Order: sequence, then structure tokens, then C-alpha cells
Amino acid sequence: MKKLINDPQNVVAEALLGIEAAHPHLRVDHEHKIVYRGDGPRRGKVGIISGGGSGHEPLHGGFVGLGMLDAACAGEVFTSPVPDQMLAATKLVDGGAGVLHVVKNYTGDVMNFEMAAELAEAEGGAKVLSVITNDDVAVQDSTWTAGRRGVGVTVLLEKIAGAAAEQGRSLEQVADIARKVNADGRSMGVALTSCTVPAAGKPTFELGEDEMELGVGIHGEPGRRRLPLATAGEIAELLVEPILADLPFAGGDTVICFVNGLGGTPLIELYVMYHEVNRILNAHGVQVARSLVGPYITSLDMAGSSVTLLKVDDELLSLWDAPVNTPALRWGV
Amino acid sequence: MKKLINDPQNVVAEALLGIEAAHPHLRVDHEHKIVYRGDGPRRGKVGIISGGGSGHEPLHGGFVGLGMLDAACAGEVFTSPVPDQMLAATKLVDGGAGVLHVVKNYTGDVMNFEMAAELAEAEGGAKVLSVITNDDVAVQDSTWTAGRRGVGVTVLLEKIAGAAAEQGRSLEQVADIARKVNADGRSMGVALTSCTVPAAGKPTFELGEDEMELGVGIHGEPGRRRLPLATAGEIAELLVEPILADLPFAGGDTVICFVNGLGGTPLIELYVMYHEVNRILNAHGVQVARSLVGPYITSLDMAGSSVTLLKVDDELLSLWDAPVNTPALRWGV
Amino acid sequence: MNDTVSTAALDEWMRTFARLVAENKEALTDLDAAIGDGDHGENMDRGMRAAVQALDDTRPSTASALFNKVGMTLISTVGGASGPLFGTLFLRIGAALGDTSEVSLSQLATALHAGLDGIVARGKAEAGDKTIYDALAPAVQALETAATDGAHTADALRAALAAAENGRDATTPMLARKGRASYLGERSVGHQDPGATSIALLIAAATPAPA
Amino acid sequence: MNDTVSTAALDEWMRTFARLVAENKEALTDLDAAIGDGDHGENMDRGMRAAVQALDDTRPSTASALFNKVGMTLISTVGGASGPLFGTLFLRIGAALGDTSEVSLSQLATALHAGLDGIVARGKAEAGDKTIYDALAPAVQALETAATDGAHTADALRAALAAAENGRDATTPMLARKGRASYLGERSVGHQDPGATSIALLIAAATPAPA
Ligand SMILES: Nc1ncnc2c1ncn2[C@@H]1O[C@H](COP(=O)(O)OP(=O)(O)O)[C@@H](O)[C@H]1O
Ligand SMILES: Nc1ncnc2c1ncn2[C@@H]1O[C@H](COP(=O)(O)OP(=O)(O)O)[C@@H](O)[C@H]1O
Ligand SMILES: [Mg+2]
Ligand SMILES: [Mg+2]
Ligand SMILES: [Mg+2]
Ligand SMILES: [Mg+2]
Repeated sequence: MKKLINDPQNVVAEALLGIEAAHPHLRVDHEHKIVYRGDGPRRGKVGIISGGGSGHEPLHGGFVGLGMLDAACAGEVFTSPVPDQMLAATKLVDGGAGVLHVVKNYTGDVMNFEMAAELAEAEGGAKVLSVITNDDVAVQDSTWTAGRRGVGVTVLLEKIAGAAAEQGRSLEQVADIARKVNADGRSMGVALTSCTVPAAGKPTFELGEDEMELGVGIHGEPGRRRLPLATAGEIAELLVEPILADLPFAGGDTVICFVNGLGGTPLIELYVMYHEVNRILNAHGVQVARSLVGPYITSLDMAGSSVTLLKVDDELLSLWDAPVNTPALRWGV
Repeated sequence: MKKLINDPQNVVAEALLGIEAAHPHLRVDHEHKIVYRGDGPRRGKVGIISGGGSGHEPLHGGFVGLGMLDAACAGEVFTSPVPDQMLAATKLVDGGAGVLHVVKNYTGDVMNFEMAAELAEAEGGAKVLSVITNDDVAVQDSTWTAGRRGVGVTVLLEKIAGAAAEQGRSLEQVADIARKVNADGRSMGVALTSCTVPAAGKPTFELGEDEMELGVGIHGEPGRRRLPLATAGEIAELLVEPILADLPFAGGDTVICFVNGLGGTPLIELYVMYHEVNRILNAHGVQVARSLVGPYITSLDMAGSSVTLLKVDDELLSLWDAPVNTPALRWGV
Repeated sequence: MNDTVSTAALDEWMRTFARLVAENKEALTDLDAAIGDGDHGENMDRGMRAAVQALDDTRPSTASALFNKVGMTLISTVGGASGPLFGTLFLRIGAALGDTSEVSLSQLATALHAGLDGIVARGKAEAGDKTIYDALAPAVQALETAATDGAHTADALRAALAAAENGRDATTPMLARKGRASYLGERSVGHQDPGATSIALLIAAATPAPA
Repeated sequence: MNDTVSTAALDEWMRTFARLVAENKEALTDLDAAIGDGDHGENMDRGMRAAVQALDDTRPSTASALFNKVGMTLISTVGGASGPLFGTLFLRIGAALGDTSEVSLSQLATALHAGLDGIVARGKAEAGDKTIYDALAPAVQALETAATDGAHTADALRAALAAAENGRDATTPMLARKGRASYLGERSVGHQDPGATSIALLIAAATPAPA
């Protein structure tokens, strides 16, 4: 295992020290491992928190700031945070207008956030609503599974819901917008290599020199199929076609197109992928209104990429374009 | 070799197609492999171009836009572009106030940019000045070598000179600011793994499972020493101390602190590194005024990091803070 | 355990469970690596070490205080799926037992049933989903039957352990329908469920060696 | 080559050089991998293939047009250090030869000297820096001596080739002071310079087989 770390047990705590030092407009509650806005909470603004296992940076801590998240809870690497963290974060960001919990659909995340919401209610504190992202078309969405995993759509949702909250919308309205984003977004990913969890010290799975894992999860969960390594063009087809078929997206639809890097893949390859994805969308008559290219929801050092498409209307687009000031996404300010 | 590409020979051309599709405010001259601003040239504004071998993305194409570069020339992977490209870019961005060439100090880059400048002069076109970055303290700076390599300072210089040009300063003034940035900035890097050039198909160098290359170059050039893999804290010392000693930086100095990822290292590790770097600077009484953490000047898929420190005064800081709107750096707009 | 169980014995149960988890940490993690994300041993061990520490620090004197402390500690330190599930299990057991310091077999059976209900409320698992349910439900059933039959506590626990271990073993051929393992679909078949394995350790920790 | 050299023979020289570069592409790259960045063979081959294509397309009829075309093509297609250096070499040779179509030995020697000067002006290399200079300078020297001595062109070229190959071999023990290899310091010692190796191929391409 080759990593720029000290003790594998301290990676999360030390990365939080780095985030705190590098971004003066953010604060860190080290006891609860929460990154939060230095200028919050704002009276009357809905607070938005998210969180999950660490190892997906910049998600979620890198999305804290004006126009996006108010706080992010960092769990151990690939392990959901505990309810105490979400409860503390909920209190930290409560400006009296309620708090939205953005939860990626994993059993642990869902249950821990649920308990936090119950505790908040029991304490008579902030009103909490939760929105669960489950956009990964690689997983069958049925009552026979834990349901689809929350992946790339989470990034887009946090931006768009954050903008809605910044506009002063009510908790219900912000939650509605968030649900709409989740309903209209789909993702799928591919791994060329495994990630290595620091505490484990060895790759999570083995992949041959000529193999790739199609439909991989962001914790190295197995995907749909293991296939021989293919070209960027072929891989783009394998990712985009199931996404397009699933919603379904149709000719004339307008989308935000997000080509994500999983942590170990450099930007030059993501642009090659973007070109191929864009080509396929053009062929289907799907219009790309906005694009995002880069490593925004990662899986430690995994080499690979995921594609997320979000169908947008004018309202979603204007929320996407609204000012945002976070370590990882910033514009308009 | 596991890469998201099609033909190894076409990586640069296809990545440029991706950049063009993803960033509507940029244009691409595919014949000359130039990324340039869609809103340029602006009359009376000094044009700034840079360029170099590809494989360092987002450098340089990702830094084209308002407040930074006017155009970037993409060479083959790790190979300097040819003079025709810089000549064409010079013409593209010439708004009548002259053009600055930002050149990283490698023999090939220096000579090819030099020829382009001579050709521009011979054609009686734009007045051209060149600034060479040579900030890598891992290389001995003497007449007995090709001199220090240009690395991380290039990113900071392009931002700061770009802001100066946007203010309407003269070519000489912009070149002076650029030279000042280069004079007051120093860098050093470490590789945990080699990069793999697509056309070569195999790692550029071999590094044992417990080794790291200290002082590595961004093309996988060998560094000062090969050492046993160390902790982030130890590595930070090995990078920062030679940098501090070299200028020398002193207690009371104010710096921009840039912790860069080399392409294969995920953000969580860069934040662990940032924490360690910041700790060392604090111990030396060096004040960090601004920070930049992320993969901004990469070496394909190399795992590793580099540290750049730039001594700043109020003027440099206000130029750093000025609005910028590029794919990779954006704020204030 | 004796025919009524003292708070001290319940405390000992939790400490023994912590020891068994620590001893089986790698095995639990290996089971989870095969069909999950390879952290179940780490998760349970982190939680139970913290729980024992909390018991040392607070020395609760009633059954409800004891299980409350264990449950809250697990919830606050584990995360993942097992934190809320095992945490809820112990919280519900504590609530069911109340401020007593001597627990009868039928009280214990009722309390564990309440814990099982809490797990179902939280995780929506059903029989055959390849989860902790599949080891815990048969164990509870065995305890209740024994209590109804007027069995000795020790015998009842031995029956419960046998049921839990059977239930655990029965997860191997199951196709997972809950938790991370469900992503694997057919490929989850043939692997023993890590959470069910922890449940068998929990019951084992309460069970006296065969007479 | 004969005692005066026709444009056709010069054209053949460039094509032979292109062929030798192609044949030695991997060897040149391997030399560069050891002390540089492993692209010298690729660079020279890309450039000379383009140069031959340009000659096919334009069929230049004078020495200056021929070398101009080769030089400009190298500059426009190679990049890196060798593009400007080899490009300048041929541009200067072309300029020195002018619009002639028959070139004498002393004209050739003078032109190559001009090319060498161009390389020095561009790259600032000195003898012993472990660069193309170390193969080219002795070759030019040998040509000039032969011309002064009134030698036959073929003999002069054989002498130049011997000098270039000696110069190339002499780069092995040198410590690099220019180009990427200079970053290696002491570790550059013991490796033959790739650029000097290409120069030896260039002279070999002009040299008739021994009589
Ligand atoms: N919905 C559920 N109901 C009951 N048990 C569950 C459920 N989901 C998962 N489990 C149990 O949790 C165990 C995994 O726990 P653990 O590895 O600690 O958490 P995570 O899956 O979050 O990494 C599984 O083996 C299974 O027994
Ligand atoms: N300043 C210089 N003067 C003369 N020759 C040089 C100089 N710098 C480098 N070279 C030559 O260039 C060769 C390397 O060429 P090449 O690999 O094509 O370019 P790059 O180093 O840019 O990858 C070296 O072997 C050396 O002979
Ligand atoms: Mg887990
Ligand atoms: Mg090169
Ligand atoms: Mg697990
Ligand atoms: Mg080279």
C-alpha cells in the first residue's frame, strides 16, 4: 500500500485538520468529525447536511459552503458516520427553518441518519426531512435488494438543493427539489483498478491486468459484470446506454452531464471519456446544457470513472448556475 | 497499462475534443492543438500563452479563461509543442498590447518557444516577451545543468500574471510580475509510483513496493534520492525543508501554500499532506495567506504530491484573489 | 447464568461477547469481505471495546442501565449497518427489562424478542434475507419455547445457542436481500452472513459450557 | 555520393537517414529512456517520416529548398529538444548551400559547419556536454580537414563517419551538462547519448560502403 498518510487509523482525523487549515471559511468540529460553514447558521435558511463514509473526497466536506452544504459528517473510511454526528451537525446548522438530510442509499447510512433524525425530533429540536439518493443503475432496484446505491447524483443534488435553500425556500420545497433531482438523475461507473482501504492495507478486490469491473460501487462493491478492458469509446457506451434506457432519457431532453473520476484516474483520461459520452448523447439527440468533469465523488485511489446524467428544466438549471463557494465547486462568487 | 483511452496515439487530440465539448466558453484549434478563449483577443490587453507536453492536466488548457491564460498549446504527451503552435497561439491572442510566453524550463520547451518568438518577430507580428519558470529545488541550479525544472510555480504564475494582464498592465509590467513570481516561488515533489506514458504502455520507471522517489520531475524524471516509503509527516519535512532553505523563506514571510497531487493520489491524502506542510510552516513562523490543494500540475497517473511555496506581498495577493474563470480555477465570477 | 440472572451476570455476558468478538475479529471481517465491504469485525470490535470501557467507567447497577449503556455506545461508535442494528437490539432489551437487577428466563426471552422487533423495525429484514435476523429469530424462539416449558435457564440458553448456530449456518445457501450483500445477487449464495455470525457469538457468550 | 553531390543524392541522403532512424527507433528510445524521457526514437522517426512525406509532396530541385523543407518539417513536427536542434541544423545547411544543385566537398563541409554553429547558437552546448555536439563537431572537423587535403568526397565521408562514431562512443563516459540527462548528474555517466547516436546515423546515411 502506497499512500501519503501517517497512521492508517488517523487518516480521516488528519485530513479534517488539513481541510480546516486550507479553507479558512470552513470550521471543523473534530470531536464529531463535522465540516461546517464558518458563517452559519443563517436565520430562516434551511440547513442542509450530508455525510457518509470517508474516502470519497471532495464529497462531502469539499461541498460545504455558500450555496451548497451547511455541514458534512465524515465517517470512518467507507463506514457510515454515527447518529451523534448527524445530530450534532443538525444542531449546528439549524437556523430555525428546518434541516435537510441528504443520504446516500446504503443500509448503514440510511439507518444512522434515520436515528439521528429521530433523536433530533425526540429532543424537540430542528424539524428534519431526509432525501435519499439512489441513482446507480448498475444495481437492480427492487424490493429484493437494498436498492440502488447513491452515487454521482448526490453531488448534483447537494448543489441544486443548496441553491434552493440559499434562496430562502422552505424545508418542504428544498426537499421537493432534492427529490426531483434524485428522480431525474442516473449514474453508472467502471473500475480499472481496485481501491485500497488504508486500514486494510491491501486492494479490496483483485482485477486482472486486462480486466475492468463494470457497474462498480464507490466502496469497491462488485458491479454488473467483469469484462475485458475496453476502449474509452466502448466503455462510454457501456455506461451511457443503461443510463439512457433507465429513466428513460429521450431525444430533446436537456441534461447536466457529469463525468466523474474515481480518484486514481487523471484528468486527461476524463476528457477523453467526456468526448465519448458527449458523442453518444449527441447521437441520441440529448442536449447537454452543463457539464462537470473531474474527481468529485471518488473511491480512494481507484482508477476509473462514472457517468451521471441529470435531466434538467429551466428551474434546475438556474439553481445549478446559482453562486456556490465551496472548496471543490465554486462559481458566481 | 489500464487507461480510459482509445488509441494511445490519439489521447491528446481526443482530450482536446472533450475540453471543447465540456467548456463552451473555450475554443479549440485542433490543427494546432490550441485551447483558447472564446471571448478573445481583447484590444489593448496583453495576451498570455503557455503550453508544454500534455499529461499535466489541468495544466495548461484547464487554465485558459478570464484572468488567466488566453491560450494553451498542447504538445504530445511529455513532449514540448512545436513553434508553429506557439506562433499560431500568439497570433490568436494578440490584442495589440503584446504577448507573454510562459515557458517551463525544459530544453525542448525553451527552444521551441524561442523559435516561435523569433518567427513572430520575423513576421513583424505581436511583440513577444518570455518568462521561464524554474522552481524545482530538487535540481541543482548551475551552469552545469539544464537548470531547474519549471513545476508548481507555473500554476501560480499563470494565475497572477493573468490577473495583471486583465487589469490592463503593459507587456513589460506583466512580464515583471511573472518574473517576480518565479523568483519568489519554489517547489519539490515526491512520487510513490511511476506514471505510464500511453504510447510507451509501461511504467516510466520502476519503484519497489516500499520505495519512493524524492525530488521527482513531472515527466517521471529521477529525483534527488530514492528512499524507503515514509509517513506523510516525514515526507512533508523532506519536501518543505529544502524549499524553505532555498529562497530562503524566513519567519514572518507570508506565502501561498500549494499542495499538488500528481494525478493518481486522491484528495484525502492531499489534505493529510496539507496538514503536515502547514504544521511545518507554522513551526517556522511562515504565514500561509492562501492555499491551493488538489491535482493542478500532474504527471499522468503518477501517485505522489508536490509542494510549492510562493512568497507574497499585498500586490501578489490581490492579483491572486482577482477574478478567474477557467475550467480548473474559478472564483470571483 | 443461573435461573435468575443478576446484573453482574449480564455485565459478564457483555464482556464475554466483547472478548469473543475480538477473538473472531478477522474471521468476521473475512466473511464481510466476501459479500460486503470487509469491516464487520472491525466495526463490532470497535463498538464492543468502547462498550466495555463505558461499563468500566459507569458500572451500571440495573439491567436497563447496563443495556442502555451498551446500546448507546454501539450506536455512537460503530456506524455502518451493524451500529444501529446491534445498538437497537440492546436498547430494546434494556427498555424491556427495566430497572430490575434479577432477570428471569421468561423476562430474558421477552426482552430478546423486543430486541428482535427493534431490529426488524429498523432494518425491515425478514426470515431468509441472510441477515442477523436469521440467527437471532430462531434463538429467541428457542428461548421462548424453553421458558414456556419451564426449562432451566442454562438449558434454555444451550437450546438458543444451537438454534442461533443453525440459523447462522443456514444463511450460507441464502441469497442476500438486505444490506450490501444484496448487490451481489446470486453471487451472495454460498457465503455465511457476518452479522448472523456475530449473533451466534452473542448467544454463545451467554451460554454456560455443556454440563 | 560523388565528388560533386547532386540534389538527387542529397535527397537520397535524407531518405536513407529516415530509414536508418526508423530501423533504430527503439534503440534510440531505449538510450533516451536510460538518461532522458524515452522519446528520442519516436521524435526523430515522427519527424523524418514527415520530412520524407514533404519531399515526396514538393520534390525540391535545389539544395537549399531540399534542406529547408526537411528543417522546417522537423521543427513543425518533432517538438522536444531534437526538433529545434535537428531542424536548425538542416535549415542552416540549406541556407549555406543556397540555390545550387551540385555541391562540392568543401561546400558540404562549410554547410555542416554552419549547421553545427546553428545548433550551438540554439542549444549552447559545448564539447563534452554529452549532446549531439559531441558527434557532430568531430564529423565536421574531419570533413573540413579532408576538404583542405583535397580528398575524394567518399573518403572524406568515411572519415567523417568514423569521427562521428568515435564522438558518439565518447559520450558514454561523459557527465551530461545539457538537456534532460543533466538532471541525473553523476548517474548520466556510463550511458551513450541518444542525440549523438542520431548524428552518427545521419553521417552514416551519407557515407558509401567502404570501397
Ligand atoms: N436491513 C438489515 N437488517 C438486518 N441486518 C442487516 C441489514 N442489513 C445488513 N444487515 C446485517 O449487517 C451485517 C453487515 O454489518 P457491517 O459490515 O458491520 O455493516 P456495513 O454493511 O455497513 O459495512 C450483515 O452481515 C447483515 O447481517
Ligand atoms: N542544449 C543542447 N544542445 C545540443 N543537444 C542537446 C541539447 N539538449 C539536448 N540535446 C540533445 O537532445 C537529445 C534528446 O532529444 P529528445 O529526446 O528528442 O528531446 P527531449 O529531451 O526534449 O525529450 C539528447 O540526447 C541530446 O543529444
Ligand atoms: Mg461498512
Ligand atoms: Mg521529450
Ligand atoms: Mg461491512
Ligand atoms: Mg527525450
